[in-house]
Amino acid sequence: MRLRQLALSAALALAAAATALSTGLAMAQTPVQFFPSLTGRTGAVAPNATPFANGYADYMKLVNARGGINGVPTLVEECETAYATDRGVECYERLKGRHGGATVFQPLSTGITFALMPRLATDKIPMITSGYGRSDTADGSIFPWVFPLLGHYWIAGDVVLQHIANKAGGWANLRGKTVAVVYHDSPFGRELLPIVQRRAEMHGFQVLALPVPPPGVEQRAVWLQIRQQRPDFVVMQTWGVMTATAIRQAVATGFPRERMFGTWWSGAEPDLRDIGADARGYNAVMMQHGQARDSEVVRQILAQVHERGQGTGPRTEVGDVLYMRGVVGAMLAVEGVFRAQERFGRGRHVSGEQARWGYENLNITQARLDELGFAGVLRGPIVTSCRNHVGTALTRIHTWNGSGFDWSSDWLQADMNVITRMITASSESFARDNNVTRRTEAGC
Amino acid sequence: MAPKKIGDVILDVRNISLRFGGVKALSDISFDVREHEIRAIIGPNGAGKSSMLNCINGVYKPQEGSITFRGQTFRHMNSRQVAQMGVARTFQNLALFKGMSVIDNLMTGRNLRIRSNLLLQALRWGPAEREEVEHREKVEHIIDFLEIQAYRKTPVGQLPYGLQKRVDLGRALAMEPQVLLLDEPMAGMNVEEKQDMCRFVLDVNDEFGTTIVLIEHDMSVVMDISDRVVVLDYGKKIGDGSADEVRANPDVIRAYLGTSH
Amino acid sequence: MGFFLETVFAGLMNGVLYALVALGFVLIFKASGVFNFAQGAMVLFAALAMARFAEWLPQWLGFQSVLLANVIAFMIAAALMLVFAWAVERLVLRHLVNQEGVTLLMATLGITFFIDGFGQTVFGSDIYSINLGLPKEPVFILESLFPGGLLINQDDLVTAVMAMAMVALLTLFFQKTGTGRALRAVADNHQAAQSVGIPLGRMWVIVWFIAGLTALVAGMIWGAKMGVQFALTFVALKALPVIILGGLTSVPGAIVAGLIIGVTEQLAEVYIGPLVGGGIQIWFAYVLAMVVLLFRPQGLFGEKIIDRV
Amino acid sequence: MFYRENGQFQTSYQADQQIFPVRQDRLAILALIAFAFVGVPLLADEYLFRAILVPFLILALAAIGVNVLVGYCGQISLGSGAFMAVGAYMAYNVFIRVAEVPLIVALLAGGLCAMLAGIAFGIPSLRVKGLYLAVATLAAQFFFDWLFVRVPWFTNHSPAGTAEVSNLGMLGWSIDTPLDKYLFVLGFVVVFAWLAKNLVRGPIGREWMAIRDMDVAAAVIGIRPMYAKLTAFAVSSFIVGVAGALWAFIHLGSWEPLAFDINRSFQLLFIVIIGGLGSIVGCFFGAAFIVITPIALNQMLPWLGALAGVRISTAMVGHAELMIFGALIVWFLIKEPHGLARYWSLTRHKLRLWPFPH
Repeated sequence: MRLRQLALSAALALAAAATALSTGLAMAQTPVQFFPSLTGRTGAVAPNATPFANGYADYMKLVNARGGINGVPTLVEECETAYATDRGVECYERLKGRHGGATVFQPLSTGITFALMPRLATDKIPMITSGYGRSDTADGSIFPWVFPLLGHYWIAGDVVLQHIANKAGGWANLRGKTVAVVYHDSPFGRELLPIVQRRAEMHGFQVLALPVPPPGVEQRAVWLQIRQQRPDFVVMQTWGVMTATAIRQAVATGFPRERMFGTWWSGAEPDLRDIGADARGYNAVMMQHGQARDSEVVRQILAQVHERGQGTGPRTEVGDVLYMRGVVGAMLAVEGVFRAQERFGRGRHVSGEQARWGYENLNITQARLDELGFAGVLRGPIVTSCRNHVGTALTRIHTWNGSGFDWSSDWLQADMNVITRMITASSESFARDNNVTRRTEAGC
Repeated sequence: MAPKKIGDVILDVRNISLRFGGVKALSDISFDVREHEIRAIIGPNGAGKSSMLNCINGVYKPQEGSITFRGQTFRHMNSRQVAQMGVARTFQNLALFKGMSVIDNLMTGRNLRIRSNLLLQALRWGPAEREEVEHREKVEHIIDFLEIQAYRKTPVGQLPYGLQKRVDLGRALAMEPQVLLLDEPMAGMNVEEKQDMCRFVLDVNDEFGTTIVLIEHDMSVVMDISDRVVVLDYGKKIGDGSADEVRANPDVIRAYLGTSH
Repeated sequence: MGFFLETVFAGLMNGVLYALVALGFVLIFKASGVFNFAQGAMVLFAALAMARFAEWLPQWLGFQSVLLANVIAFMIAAALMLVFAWAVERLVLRHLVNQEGVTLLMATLGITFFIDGFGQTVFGSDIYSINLGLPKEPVFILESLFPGGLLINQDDLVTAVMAMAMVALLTLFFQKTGTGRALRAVADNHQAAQSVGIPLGRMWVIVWFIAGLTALVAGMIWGAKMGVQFALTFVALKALPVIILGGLTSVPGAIVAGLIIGVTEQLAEVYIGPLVGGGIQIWFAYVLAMVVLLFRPQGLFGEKIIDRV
Repeated sequence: MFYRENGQFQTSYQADQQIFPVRQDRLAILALIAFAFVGVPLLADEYLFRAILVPFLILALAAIGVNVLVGYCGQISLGSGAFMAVGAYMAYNVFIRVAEVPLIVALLAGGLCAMLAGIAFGIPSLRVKGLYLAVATLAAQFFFDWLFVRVPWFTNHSPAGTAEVSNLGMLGWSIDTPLDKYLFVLGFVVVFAWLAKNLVRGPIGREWMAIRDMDVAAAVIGIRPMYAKLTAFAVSSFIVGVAGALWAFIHLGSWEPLAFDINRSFQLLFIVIIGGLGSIVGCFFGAAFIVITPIALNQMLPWLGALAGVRISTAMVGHAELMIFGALIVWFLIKEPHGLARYWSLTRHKLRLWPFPH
C-alpha cells in the first residue's frame, strides 16, 4: 500500500509536467477569445466528426482574418476524445482554464454532454449543443448553461412528421398509417421517441420503434421486420456507420428510399457518398443549413483560409453538410461573444459567464446573417431568451440525388405549441428531482 | 518402537467398481482398514491405486460398491464430507497451492475449522483474529515437526521437490485427520529423503495414532513399515494380507514382484 | 412461412462470415494457445489495406481495370498480413511462451490498440469502399409459393460462396498438406511437436498468417457490403460467442456454431425482440453460448476436460 | 540503509500476522495515507483532482474488486463494466426513490445489487472454466448495457433514458468541490482496500487462492468450490459495484450506459494484469499506469513534435497515442508478466540489502 505514494506522486509529477508543457505551448500574451474544440478525429466516429471539427476551426480562422471579434482574435485548441466520455471529461478539465478561460464548449457527443452538464454551473462555462443533447435544455430557466441553438431532436422529429404529413396530404391522412422509427439504441437515439409518440397520439398513426444496437453494423433483423410489417414511412435517428448500413439494408430489402427520413445527424455525405445512386431519394431534415458549397461564407473561407494554406482539412470537404455544421456552430459561438461585448465592453475579452449572457440574448437578424455570408444558408432571425435557448424552430428537408443534396421542402416551422408543453413538463420533472428552482424573468 | 494396538475396522471398502466410459479402472475391489494400522496399497502402474483413493475422497464416483467409514455407509463419498469426517490426503504428483506460502498452504488445512464469517474476517475483528492465531499455532507445530521452519513464508512453487512432498504431508496433517491417505509419498525421492519421509510417516502413526493408507512402489519401504498390504493389478485385487503373506502370494509374485526389482 | 425462410437465410449469410472469423480465432488458439482479441483489428487493418491500395494503384500505375486493382491490392494486403504475422511472432509471441492465457489475451489487446492506431495512421480514418461489383438490388424467387416471394440478395450469395470457398480451402490445407499436418501436431501437443523437429516459431507465423487471410477475406466481404471503416472491428466481436459455443479448439465447431448463432440471433431478434423492446441481438448470442456451456462446459465440439490428481 | 528489519523480531503470531509486519512499512503506509489526505490537497489543482486523481482512485477501487475475482480466485471476468453499471444504476434508484436516504447507504445498496448480479452471473463458473468463462461473462456485459437503456424504470422514466444526480452530501457535508469529491472517494478507497486486504490474507482468501491454484486438491481438503467461487464473485462485484456508483455519482454526475461499456471491462482487466494479479497494491500501480499514460502521451506528443519542429495534428496524436499505449502494454507483459507489483517487491528486496548487496 505504501506504493500509493509512488503511484500518486508519479501521477502528480506526470500530469503536472504535461499540463505545464502544453500550457507553455499556448500563446497567451495578447488577450484572445479561447474556443476549445473537443474532436472525434479517431475511431468509429472519425468520418462524421472530422468535418465538423475542420469547419469549426476554419470559421474561427476566418473570423481572425476578418479582424477578430472587434479586434479580439479567436483561438482554437483541440482535444481528442474519440467520443469516450471519460476522455471528454479529461479534455474539458484540461482546456477549460486555458488561454484566459474557455468561452464555450461544443462536445458533439451525447455522453460527454451529459457528463459535462453538472460541471458547467460551478465552472461558469456555457455549452452549445446545437441539435443534440437533451431537448428539454431548451428551457433556459432550468438549464441556464446549456444552449441547444437552432434545434433539438424534438424539433427534428416534429418537422419530419409534418413533412411526411404534407406528403400524405395532411395529418388526417396519417391516421391508420405506420411510421417505423429506426434509432440508435442509446439516450441519443431514444431522445426522438417522445415527440413521435406524442404526434402518434394526436393523429392516430402507429409507431414501430426499432432500436439498433450501436455502432449499428448489424441491421438485417431490423430491416427484415420492416419488410414484414411494411410501414409507410421510416424515420431514422442514426449516426455514422448506422445510417449508411440502414440505407444499404433498405436497398437490400427493397424499401423505397423516398419514404426514408433521417434526422440531422443522419443525412450527410459520408453516410451516402459510398452508396451513391442506390441512395437516391433518401431524405433528411436539416438544422436550417445543408450542403452549402456556393454560399458566401464558403467562398470567403476558401479565399481567406484555404488559399493562404491555413485550411484545417481537405479543400474538397469545404461546404459539406457536417463541415457547415461546424461552421455554423463556430458562428453561433462567436456571435454570442459579439453580443456579450455589446454589454460588457467592445473589443474586450469576454468570460464564460459573460458569454453565457450573450448566448441567452442573441438576436441574429437576417441582415446580420447575410453580412456574415450565411445568406441562403441560415434563415433569421435567431432570437434567444431566458425561456428559449433554441432561438429558432425553422428547418428544411433535403434529398440525396445520387451525388449531392437538393432541397426538397420549403422552410418548415416546428409546432412549438406541442413541443413547448413537452419541454416544460420534462424540465419541470428534472427541476423536481434535482431541486433546481426555475429562474424568474428578473433572474435572467 | 513400542508395539501399538490395532483397533477395529474404521474404513471398509466393499465391491467398488469404477469405469471411465468403457475403461474399467476398478472392478469389485473390497478391503478394510483398521484403526491405527498402516495399510499399504501396492500394484504396478495403472493398477488403479490412485483411483481407489480418489473414490474414498469422493473425487471419483464409483458406479458400484459402497464405502463404510466409522459405521456410516455411503454409495459414494462427497469430498467435503470426507474431509469433515477426518480423512486427509496427499497426492502422487504434488497438488499443492503453488502460489501460496508454506504457512498458507498448511493453514488451508485448518479452513474446515474456521468459524468466523466473512464480515468478521474483513474487519479482522477480535474473534477472527484470535482464531487466526490459534490455527497458526497448530500449523507452527506441524512445521516444527516436519522441520521446514526455514521455508515458512516461501511460495511452495519455489521449494525443491522433496520439501514440497513434506508440505503436502503437512497440509494433510494440519487437518488433524484420523485417517491419512498417502499417494506415493516417496516417489522420486533419494534414499535420505525417503528415510526422512518414512520417519515422519511412522511418527505420525504412533505419535498421533493416525490410521494410514499408503500407496507405494518401493517394496522394501512397504514391507518395512506397513502392517497389511492390498495388491491391485489392472483394477482387480489379487492379494491382501500381511507383508509376508503377500510376498508369498503367487499371483502377486507373477503380477508385481516378478516384474519389479 | 416465407418470412421465416428469409430470416433463416439472412442468418445463414451472417453465419458463414461469423464462421470465417471464428476460424481465424480457433486456428491461432489451437496452434499457439493464444486467445486472439486482435482478430477484429486484423479484419479492419486488412480491409483498409486492400481498399486503399485498390484506390491508389490505378493512380500510381495509371491503369483503369478495377478487377486488376482489386487483385493486386488483395495480394499486397495478404503480404502485409504475412509481415504482421511475422512481426507478432518475433516481437510478441516468442517472448511470452508459457505465460498464462489471460496474459496472452491482454497482449493481443495491446496489439489491437497498436494496429488500430497504425492502420488509421497509414490508411486514414475515413470511410473507404471496396468495389467488387456486387449486385445490390434484391431478387424475389418462388413468388408463386409465397406472397411477395422470397427475398434473396445476390451479393449475399456471392460473398457466402467466397467465404465457404475460403473455409473449404483451409480445411483442405489442414487435412492434405504436410504443413497442415504439422500444424495439427502442434495443436495436439507442443512439446511432442517440437521434439519431432517441428519449428514452433514458423508454425505460429503460419497460423497467424492464415488467420490474417481469413481476416482479409472477411474484411473484404464486409467492406464491400458496408464500406471499410473503423466499425468493422466490432463485427468480429460476434465471433467470440461462436468459438466458445463451438469449442475453442474445434474447426468444425467454429463453422457449425457460426451458422447456429447466425440463424438463432436473427430469429430471436425478429420473433422475441418485439416482445421485449428489441435490440436483443447484442447479447443474445452470448447468453445462448453461456447457457449451452452450462451443459457442455467445453462447447459443442471441444475436447472434454477431465480432472486428474 | 533505512529499510531494515534487523532487530524487529515477531514475538507473537499476532505480531507476525499484522497487515504490515515490517515497521518501516507501517510507518510508510501511515505517512502515505496522511499525505493523501493532507499533502495532496495542498499540492494538487482542480485539473488533477477532477481529471486524474478521482478517476484514478475509483478505477483502482474497481480493480481491487476485479483482482479478488481474477487475481485471487482465478476466474477471468470480462464483465466487470456491467457490474459497475449495475452498481451505478441501482444506487441511483435507491438514491432518488427512497426519501432522505444517506448517500453512503445508496452507494452501498448499489454495491449490494451488483453483488447479487455478480452471484447470478457467477453460477456458470461452477462448470465453465478459463477462457470459456471469460467469454461467457461478456454476456453480463452486453445484457446489462442493453437492460439499462431498454427498461425506463432504471432511469426513472427520463425521456432519453439518462440518469443524473445532484446536491450530494453526507452528515451536513455537501460534496461539490473537486477537493470534497477527492476526499470522499479517497475515504472509500482506503477503507475498501483495507477490508479487501484483510479478506485476501484471511481464511476466505486462502480458499480463493486454493481454488485458483488447484481446485481438485482444494475440494479434497474440504473447500467447497461453489462457496469459494460464489463468494469471490460476490465480494468482487460488490466492490466493483460501489466503484461504479462512485464513478457515476462523483465522477460523472450524469451518465448513460456507454460509460460502463465493454472497454471499461477491458480497462479494468488491464489495470489488474499490468498492476499484478493477486496484489492489492498492484491495483493502484495498474490504475496509475492505465489512467495516466494515455493522457500524458496525448499531452506530451504535440510538445515533443514542437521540439522536433513539426506540428502534429490532433488525429495524428490520437493514433500515435493508441500505438504507443498498445506497444507499452505488450512490452510490460513481456518484461514483467507478474505486473508492476512484482517490480515493487523486487525493489523492496533490494532496499533490504542496500547498500551492501553481498
